[in-house]
Formats: sequence, structure tokens, C-alpha cells
Amino acid sequence: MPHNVIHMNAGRLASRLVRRFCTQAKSLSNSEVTKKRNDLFTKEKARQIANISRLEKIQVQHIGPPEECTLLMNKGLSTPFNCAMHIQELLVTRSVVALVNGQPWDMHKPLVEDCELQFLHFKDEDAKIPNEVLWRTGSYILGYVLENAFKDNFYVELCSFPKPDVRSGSFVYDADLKTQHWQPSPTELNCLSAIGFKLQCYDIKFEPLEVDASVALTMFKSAQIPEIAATSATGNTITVYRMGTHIDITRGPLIASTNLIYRYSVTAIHDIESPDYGPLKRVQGIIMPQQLPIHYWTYEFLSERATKLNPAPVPSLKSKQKLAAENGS
Amino acid sequence: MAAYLMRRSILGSHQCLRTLSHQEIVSKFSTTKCLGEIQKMTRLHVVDNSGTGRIAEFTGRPPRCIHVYNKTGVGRLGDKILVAIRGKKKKAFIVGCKQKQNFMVPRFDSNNIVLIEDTGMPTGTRIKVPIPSSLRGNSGEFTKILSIATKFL
Amino acid sequence: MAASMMSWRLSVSLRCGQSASFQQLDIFARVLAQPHLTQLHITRGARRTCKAAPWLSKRTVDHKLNEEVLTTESKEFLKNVAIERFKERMANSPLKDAPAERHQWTPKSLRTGVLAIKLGVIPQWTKDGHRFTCTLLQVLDNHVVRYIPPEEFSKYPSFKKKWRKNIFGSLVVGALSTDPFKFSKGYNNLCAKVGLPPKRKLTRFLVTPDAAVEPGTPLKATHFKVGDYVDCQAKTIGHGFQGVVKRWGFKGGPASHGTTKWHRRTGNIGGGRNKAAVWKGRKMPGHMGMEWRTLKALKIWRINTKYNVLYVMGQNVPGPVHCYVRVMDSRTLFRRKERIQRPPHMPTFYPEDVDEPLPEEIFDEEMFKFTEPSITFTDKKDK
Amino acid sequence: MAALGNRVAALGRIRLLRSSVFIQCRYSNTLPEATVEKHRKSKLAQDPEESETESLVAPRDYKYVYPEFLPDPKPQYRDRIREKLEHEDMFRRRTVLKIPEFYVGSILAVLVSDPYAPGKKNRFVGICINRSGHGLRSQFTLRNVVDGQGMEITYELYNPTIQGIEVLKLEKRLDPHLFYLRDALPEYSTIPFDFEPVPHPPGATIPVNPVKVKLRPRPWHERWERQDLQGLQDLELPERFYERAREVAKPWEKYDLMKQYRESINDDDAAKIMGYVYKKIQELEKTKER
Amino acid sequence: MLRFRYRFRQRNLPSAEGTGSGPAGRISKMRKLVTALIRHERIEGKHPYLDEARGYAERLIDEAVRNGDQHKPTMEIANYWLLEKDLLHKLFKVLVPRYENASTSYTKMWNLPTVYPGGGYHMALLELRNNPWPDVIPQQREVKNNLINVLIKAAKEDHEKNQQLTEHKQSEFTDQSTDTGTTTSQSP
Repeated sequence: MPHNVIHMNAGRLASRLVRRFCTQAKSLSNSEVTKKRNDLFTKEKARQIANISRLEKIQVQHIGPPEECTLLMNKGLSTPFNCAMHIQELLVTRSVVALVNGQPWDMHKPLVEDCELQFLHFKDEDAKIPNEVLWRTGSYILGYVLENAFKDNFYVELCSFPKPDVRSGSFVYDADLKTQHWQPSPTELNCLSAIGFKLQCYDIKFEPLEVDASVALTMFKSAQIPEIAATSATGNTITVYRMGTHIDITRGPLIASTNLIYRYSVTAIHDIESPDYGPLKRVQGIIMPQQLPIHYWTYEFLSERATKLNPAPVPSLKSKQKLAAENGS
Repeated sequence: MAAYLMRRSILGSHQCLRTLSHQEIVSKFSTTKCLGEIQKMTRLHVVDNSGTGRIAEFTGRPPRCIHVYNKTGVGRLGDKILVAIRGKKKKAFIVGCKQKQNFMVPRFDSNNIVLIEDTGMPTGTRIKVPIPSSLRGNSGEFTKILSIATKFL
Repeated sequence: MAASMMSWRLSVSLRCGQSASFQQLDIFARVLAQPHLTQLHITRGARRTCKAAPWLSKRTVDHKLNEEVLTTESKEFLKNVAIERFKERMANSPLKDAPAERHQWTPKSLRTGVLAIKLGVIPQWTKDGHRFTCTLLQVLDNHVVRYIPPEEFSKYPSFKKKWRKNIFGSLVVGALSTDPFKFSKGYNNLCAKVGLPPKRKLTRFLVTPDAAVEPGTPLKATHFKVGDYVDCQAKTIGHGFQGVVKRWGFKGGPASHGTTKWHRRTGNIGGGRNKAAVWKGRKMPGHMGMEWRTLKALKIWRINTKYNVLYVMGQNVPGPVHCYVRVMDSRTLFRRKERIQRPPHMPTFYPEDVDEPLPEEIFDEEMFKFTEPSITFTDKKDK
Repeated sequence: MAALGNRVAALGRIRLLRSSVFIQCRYSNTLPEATVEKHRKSKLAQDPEESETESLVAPRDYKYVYPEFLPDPKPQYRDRIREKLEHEDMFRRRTVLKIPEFYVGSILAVLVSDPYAPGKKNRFVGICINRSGHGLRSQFTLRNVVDGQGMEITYELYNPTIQGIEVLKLEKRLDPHLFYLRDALPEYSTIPFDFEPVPHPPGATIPVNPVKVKLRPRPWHERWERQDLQGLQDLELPERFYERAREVAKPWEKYDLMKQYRESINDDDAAKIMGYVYKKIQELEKTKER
Repeated sequence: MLRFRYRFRQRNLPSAEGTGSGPAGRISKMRKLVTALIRHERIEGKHPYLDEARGYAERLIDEAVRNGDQHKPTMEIANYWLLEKDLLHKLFKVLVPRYENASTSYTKMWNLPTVYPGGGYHMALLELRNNPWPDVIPQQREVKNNLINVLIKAAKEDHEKNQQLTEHKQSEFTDQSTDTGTTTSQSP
């Protein structure tokens, strides 16, 4: 799978479009939708595990400190996280993502074949992959924050987030907050930040699940899903991540657990205008990992920079189609 | 206590003994700088031309301080003291000290005194050695001493 | 650091009543696990304590925050940014101007002091050739950090009963600006409110409301006039636990003459008969030094405006060289009439008050200036 | 729960560190000199001190010609600004009064204002037996025997009542001090008040007087046999004195590099100070020429 | 000039070479330690002893660097301090060229963990700089690419760009103002 293709949430684009043209009588709430998706996710996961009828063993070659070793693991069940548990506790607590045969791989994604395994963390000499993974996770958590922050009578529709760009200073989530005239005060931004910041107290795992496009469609009711699915390796699957009860589409990978976060802030909410989705809000944030303790002054300086409008492209159907077409070819 | 005082006296005396008897009488004790100060039982050197002083020095029993008329008990320049000389008690003024002095004030190699009578008149008529110039600021009884001085430094 | 984080987290979770289905944290158990918060009672109450009061927020941060993670390039950049910002703020701050209302000095008004650093002792001479020693105190980078009016200050927990209520306000003066990376947010914000970089040392002076100075105002050596009398307060040199001979100057016992085990002892400590007790205040062995001591009514002989150095009379200002010294107007009744005739700068010296800039060296009238020819005496009668 | 474990471990570490922090009890509420220096030049300060202009390289003998400019070597008393202000005062005084070059062993005449003297002046001639002190405190001691009475006067070099210092004979002796003249025969320290000045051509090397002093028999002020003094004749003491001197001698102090370092201003600092002095002295000479 | 923090007062080390060895014993111990340091370039021992010996070693090297081997007193000092005479050659021919242009101290000192049950001493390690042994603390990871530094680097570039922009604007502004100034001055 080409990794650096468009990392977007397919969002609920279709549902959004559908609702725009066929007015719905019943008003939705985020909590109801979340519950429904969780049911579907649990069911699908159970189904996939039930599919594995007999255990097959694979050989996993671990590279790097503390020791190089070969592990005999279960195909389709064991994850890099399980491998780390066999080797050393340090790997369990600090690893952000794994490298499986040179490709980034989620810590909680089952291994499917014999492979070489490497664990990455934030203090690596070349920490590019963990940084990007963290930045993507930041965007993912923004989705969680937006879905959970608002009262039940506001139905927040998440749109998409672009490819993580660490050097831009902030990560982004574009969403329709249904409140176009709302300009959050600093205190309100703090409240938003606190939702993400609190996650570090809990050891919540990011569970990836590859689902069929049809299942994804029932989960998200998005017209965009087949297109995203087409870009995947198999041609008809979509990667869905669950964190606690929050489920979102992203190609991943994400970090291993929420307790790797040290500081998390929602820094700004900007108005943007999308040609296809109309006016949207661009929510920006900044995140720091537990492994890199940062002085508050430095953090405030960086968050100040993160308030500036992120130059990432505005979400639009055409660009997506175009990109999808490029990736497909 | 007696032994202690005796040691003191000998310590205090060595300097003037030396000036007098040209190194014939030598103390067997080592000496220290701090004992240059004038206190009770210190041997002194009479620098006026009075007969008593001259005889006392000649006989090898120079006067010794038996009281200092101030509150500290340590005699400084210009202080009045009581000395025992030739078996008599006599008053005297200190006109030169062996101990460390302030800047610009001379320090002498011996503790010099000038004898006075009970009336306040100096016993001698002339002081043989220079005396510190700062003493010229003193008033009262001391002016009579100044009048018989020959040299100020 | 960890403790402050924890309390912050606590407040966050209390403030945001987010209905999460996650297992609730046992926050209080975790707070109790903090040594910083549970072992407090031991640190206080001693006569000399090196530790700050536990209810104050932590002043410094773990040096690892900056040392282990950042490259030197990053550190330099951040430092430059900090310098730029503070320079800008200090230059643009409207607070630097003289306050709108300035009062006349009255004998009852109490001005602020300055926080100086002791540089050492040198001899100086008067015009009649008299030698005396001066202590040099440098007023280095002093700023007023904040002012609390009397009404508010009277409610402070640190307000002492012996101060009369609603008379004195509190004025915090800071010395030695430093970069903000060494300190915690709480400490930095004390100074940041008035646009100042964090100060290495803060101290508090009691002032009357008419002598209040606008926060952000720099204090210089010219806060005082030559000829003023000041009190100098500092911490004396520590000598550790000492016996009575060194601590109180007792005579001890004789070295020899049959003395056994009685050379540096204190002797009897209590009387017999009716007062069969050890009286309070009895001089005994104990910790010597490292205590706050004040030397009162010292004359300022000379001021160097270039280096902000005060030449203060005396060689016995407490403390070693490079210690902090609180210098304030003398509260003794010494030369009171003179002071009324020649009131001090009120509330402090502002450069706008004088038409020409002050000379580099200001001398007392009686003091010998080294540019003058040698002293010669003349007869009083001649005059 | 692993995360909790992590943090507790971290807390434990902090606690250990705290307990091992060394609290400096003797000098509390005090800054190290380096910190004060840093703050004087800090860019964050209201008006930071400008960095000094480059000083010149002084001739090598300046350290001995102007010893009073070297500060007290005790590090706990040193401060750059105090030394600088002190030096400024000293140069101001030098513009008014010519303080000549002299050494221990030179013969000087000092003219002092005296409020009690008839002409309000007092002159004393003597041999310099000691130079000591630093900065404005620097002092020298003159010794003479007048009317058979040995006397010494200590002058402060920068005392404003001094009206003139005249070098009658510029020479050095073999020892750093001549306190043993107190125990020597009087002729070694007798100098007439009308001693005629011995001219010394500028730029010529300073002659060293190799005279060996004969002491009177004991008792003395100090045990001279125990000191390494060059300017003494044979002391004519019994052998036991020399034996004892050998017993208490400390021959290693000659090689105790750290002791010497602690008791003197190091070469780099001295070069810096002397460079400044050299510059100032040159300025002084220029102004005098005009 | 010593380029490390030394104590204002020396430790007397009264029992450096057995109880009652006194100052002579102290200096003898120091000589042995300095010789060992020059010989092995890295030695381990009790902290107070090594801390004292450090000053002597530094001063010895400093003298050698300043004066060279043609200076008689320096050679005498070196001869005293180096008990094994072959080290004189090493001092003047190996160490002096090594430290000729040094801007830091010539030695380094490390605290070692206290051994239990040891003699209750704080142990330390003293070494010459740039010695041939492997580093005491292995080389640390490069921190250039961690998240914070990447963000700060990007911020720095932004900052520089902004500064250039503002400078550009200011220069335009000043040009205009000078123009207007000349016109007004010309008008009367």
C-alpha cells in the first residue's frame, strides 16, 4: 500500500450530501450515531475473528535493542504490541508504531505473514515516522473532541483532514460545526483542549479494523467510500480506527495508546469556504508526546504559531477524485 | 597566678633590658608581637633626662607599669600610667608604643614614658627621643610634656 | 513539575464535566502519592529553612526540560525570541511613565527600598583627612513588580499582626532579569503581567499608599540621595553549630594549670534558690549565623550612576560578598529634622525630574574626591 | 496501568535527586560571582553593561612596578566592578600626586600634612621595609633610627594627606620584606634626614643591594633562622636551633602548585589587570606632557 | 588559569598516607596520583583525593603548556611531581601539543556510584581530556529530528521570513518619509 497518499477521513461526505438534498425529518445526534457505529464495529470485529478457524504460526524477526530475536506468533491475531510484550516492558510502554518489513504498521494491527519487526519511538534519531503518526493522531483526536464537545442539539459533521505536515506547525480537522457565527473564546478553546488533554490519563488503545466498503457505508453513509476503497491495496476495503467509543476513517497508522500524549491543545478555529461543502470550520491543534517533556514557554510559543491558518488544501470533491485517480493509476 | 605574672614581667622587660645593657642580659623566653602592649607589669623605658629614670636604667631595674589610668587596662599613646621605679610609685605619660599603631603614627622599638610629679610637672627637663606628632593635639596636663619635647615625628 | 501537572489535571477534570464512559481516575489517591504534597509539615517551622513555603507554586523547573530534548540551535532561537519580546514590551509599556498622581513626602510616608548586591568594602577619606570604610552595594536591574494596596494587603495570609491594618501596602521589587526557561509558569507570570522578564530574586517592601510606585518602573541607585541614611538588611554568613566561645564570645577556661575538660565550656546556666530554672534567652551553643540582620542608619557617601553603586558607610553590612541586601530608608529617628528639610525623591527618582542627566559620580560634601589636590591643613585662627 | 507505573518511577527519581541536593549553608541568599557577571551583561537587563574595550599587553615587570593594582587573591572577596571603581579612584589620585616606583629596600622621604606641625607639614625619611595591601588599602612601612630610637611609620599609598613621596635611593634588597632590621644593629637602618637623593636614570635596571645584615643576639621578634632569608649574615646560633628549623621546615611548599595558585592572582587575570593599568598609565603620561 | 571550579580552601587529608601522615603525606599522595593520572590518563578513586589531585595535575600541565621544556623552574616542578621519569617526556612531547590550543580544562571528573558495602566513600573517576580510552558516557542520541526541534526549526524559518518582510516594509516606509521631508523643507 503506498503510504504517502491522501490521508483523509472519508468523513460523512455522502450523508452530508444526502441530507443537503433530501431533507430529513428526524434530527440526528452525535451520541446516537456513535452508538450505532460501535455496534457495527464490534459485530464486524467478532465476525473477522470468528473467520480464523485454525491457528497458523508465523516467524517474526525482531530488529534493534534490547536484543534481536525471532518470535513465533499467531497469524492474523498477534500484533506488534504482543511481540513487544514478549521482549521488554520498555518497548510496550514507549513504542509508537512498528515497522513491519520496512513499512509503518500499527501497534495493534494483527500480523499476517513472516516479517521483520522494528519498534519506533519519539526519541529515535530519525523520528520522522513517529512524528507524522502523532500528527495524524492529533487530527483524529480533534474529531473525537468535536464530536464530544457539543451539546446534543448540535450535530457536528466531520469532513476530512489532510495529510499530516509537521512543519506547518499545526494539525487540522475540517468540519461543519453548524454554528457559522460562533467564534470560540480562549476559555472555550481551553475546554475543547481539556477533552483531548484528559485522554492521557487513560490507556486507551487505537484499534484498527479493515472492513469491507459495504460495511463502511452502513457505518458512515458516505458516497466517498467506494472511491477511497478503490485506492486501497485490495481495492474494496477501508481502514477504520476505534479509540474508546470514537470511530473514524483514516488510513493510519496511529499511535499505540492515548497515554503517550503529554500535552494537547486546540489552538484555533478558522472559517474556510469549500467549493463543494460550502462554509466549513478549520479546527487546528498541537500535540506533544509524553516522551518529550516540553517547557511551557516553548509550548506556548509553538501553540501561538499553531493559531495561524494552516495552509493545507481546502477539502473539495474534485481534488479528492483527482488525487484518488492519480493514486489509482 | 604568681608564676604567670612573673613570666609576663620578664617578657615585658626584655626590650628595654636589651637597649640598656647591650645584650648582656638575655631573656631565655621567646617573645611575641602581641605582648608589645603596655599593661600592668610591663617594663618601660624612661626617655626624659630625670635622674630617677637614669639610675633605674643604669641599675638594670627599669620601671614597670603597675596601673593604667583608662578603662581598657592597655596603655596607648598619651595615656597616664602609674609606674614602680626605684621602690617608689610615680606617675608617667606614655610617649611611644611598641605595639602596632594607626597609619601615619610612628611605632617605636621600645615603650617610652616620661615621668611626672604628683603636681603634674614633668620630672625631667628634656625628652631625649622624638615623640609622635599626633600627641600635639592633646591638651590639659599633657601640654607640659610637649613643652620639654625636642623633636616631633 | 509532576505535582503541578497533577493539580492542573485535577482542575481540568473538575471543570469539564465531560460524561465519558471511561473508568474514573482515583485522583485523590494519586495526589496523596506526591511526596511534594504529603511531606510538607516536616519542612516548615524551623528557624532557618531553605525550602519555600509549600503553598507557593514551584519556582523552578526540571533542567531536563531544556537540556535533554533541545538542540543548542533551538535553545538559542528561543532565547532570542524571549529577549526580543521582553525588549519590545519593556520599550512599549505605558507603565514606565511616571504615575499620574505624585505626592509630597511627609515624615509619615514610607518609600520602597531596593534590592542591591554587596560588592565589597573599600576605604575612603573625608576632606579633613579622616579615613573611613565604605561598603559598595550595586543596584542591579531592579524593577517594581507589583503593588498591593493596604486594604487588600491586610487580608493576605502573609500579613503580620504587628503591622497596623490598612496603613501599609506591599510593593514587590525584583532584581536580576533572567530568561524564562528556568522557571515555572506561575513564577514567570508574576513579572509577565507588567511585561517584565522573570526576576531571579523578589522581595517585598512595606510602603504607604502615597509612596506607591507603578509596577514596571525601574529602580536605580538614584532612588536615594547622597547624604541619606539607610537601613541594610541581609542574611549573615552561616557558621553552623557552634559553641559558646565562638557564638557568644564566652571566655572559656584556662588552657593549662591542671584544667581537665574545661577549656571552652559555658559554665553554670541557671541559678539556685528561688529561680531554680534556666531562664529564657540564656546564651547557649547552637546554630550561628545565616540569619536576617539589619544594620541601621548608614550614611550614603557617594553614588555611582553609571554602575548604580551606592557607597554606604561601614564595613559590617551583613552577609558575604555578592549577597542580596535590602536597602531602604532608615526608619530610625536619626537626623529627622535634616530629612524634613531635604525630602527624598518621591516615590522614586524619575529621569524626567531633572533637566540635565545626573553626573557619573555624586559625592557627599564632606567627602574627599580623588581629583582634588592633596589635603592641606590651615590654622583655625587664620580663618 | 503501565503508564501509572512509569510516572511513579519518575517521581521516585525526582525524590532521590531532591534528597541529594547540596544546600550551601554558609553563604545563603548569595550569588556566585559568575552569575552576577552574567546578569551585568545580560541582554534582558534594563541597561546592560557594555563589553570592555580590548586592553593592551603590559610589559612584564608591571606586576612588580604597580603591585597595588593586583586585587586580593581571595576569591570570596573579588568583584570586577569593585576593583574597577577602586582602580579609577587610584588613577584619579595619581593624576594629582606623583607616586613613584619604589621597592622594599628603597630609601624614601614622605611629606605629610600635619594639623599640629608648625608649617602644617611633616617629613619622614626611612628605608622601606614592607609593602602590603591591595587597591586603595595598599600601604608601605618606613623605618629609621632617630636619636638612637628605632621607629617605623606605616603610610597608606593613596591617603590624601600625603603631599609628596620622594625616592631618595631606588634599589631592591634580597628579601621580600626587611622586618629583621628591627633585630639588626642600628646602623643598618639609620638614615640621616638630609640624605642626598641618588639619581636614577630612567630606564636603567633597578640595582639590587646585596648587603647582608648582622643581627643582634637573641631574643628576636621572630625566629629568623626558620625563614628562608637571603639578606642575613650568619646568625651564630647553637646547632640545635638549626636542627629544629630543619624539623619544622616545609620544603614541599615550593612545589605546592595549588597553594601558590590560591595565594596569588593567576597569570591570566594579572595580565588583564596590568593591561588596563598600562593603558591608563600611558593616558596619564600623555596628559602630563600637554 | 584553572578552568574548572576548585575549592577555595584545600582539603588537608590528614591521613592521606596512614594516620598522622600530615601535610607531607598529603603531598606525597598527590604526587602518586598525579603520576598515575599522567601515566594511565584515567584513574579511579576516592572523590576528595582525586578532586585535590585534579588541581595539581591541571596546574602542572598548565605550566608545561605555558613555559615549555626549556624553562628550568618548570622542568624542576615537573621533575618533582612525576615520580616516574619517563613521564617527563610524555608531559612535554605528548600532552603539551595536545593541549596547546585548549579552551577548556585539561581534565574531566566524574562521580561514580557508591559501592555497598564499601568504605563509605564517594568514588570518582579522573581522566585527561582527549584520552585514547572509550568515552565514559557513550555518545548520546541525536535530538535534531525530534518533534520539538522540527517545530522550532520551522518556526525559526517563519520568523526569519517575517523579519525580512518587516524590514522590507520599513525601508519602503522610511524612503517615503524622507521624500516627504525633503519636499516640506523645500517648500518654504
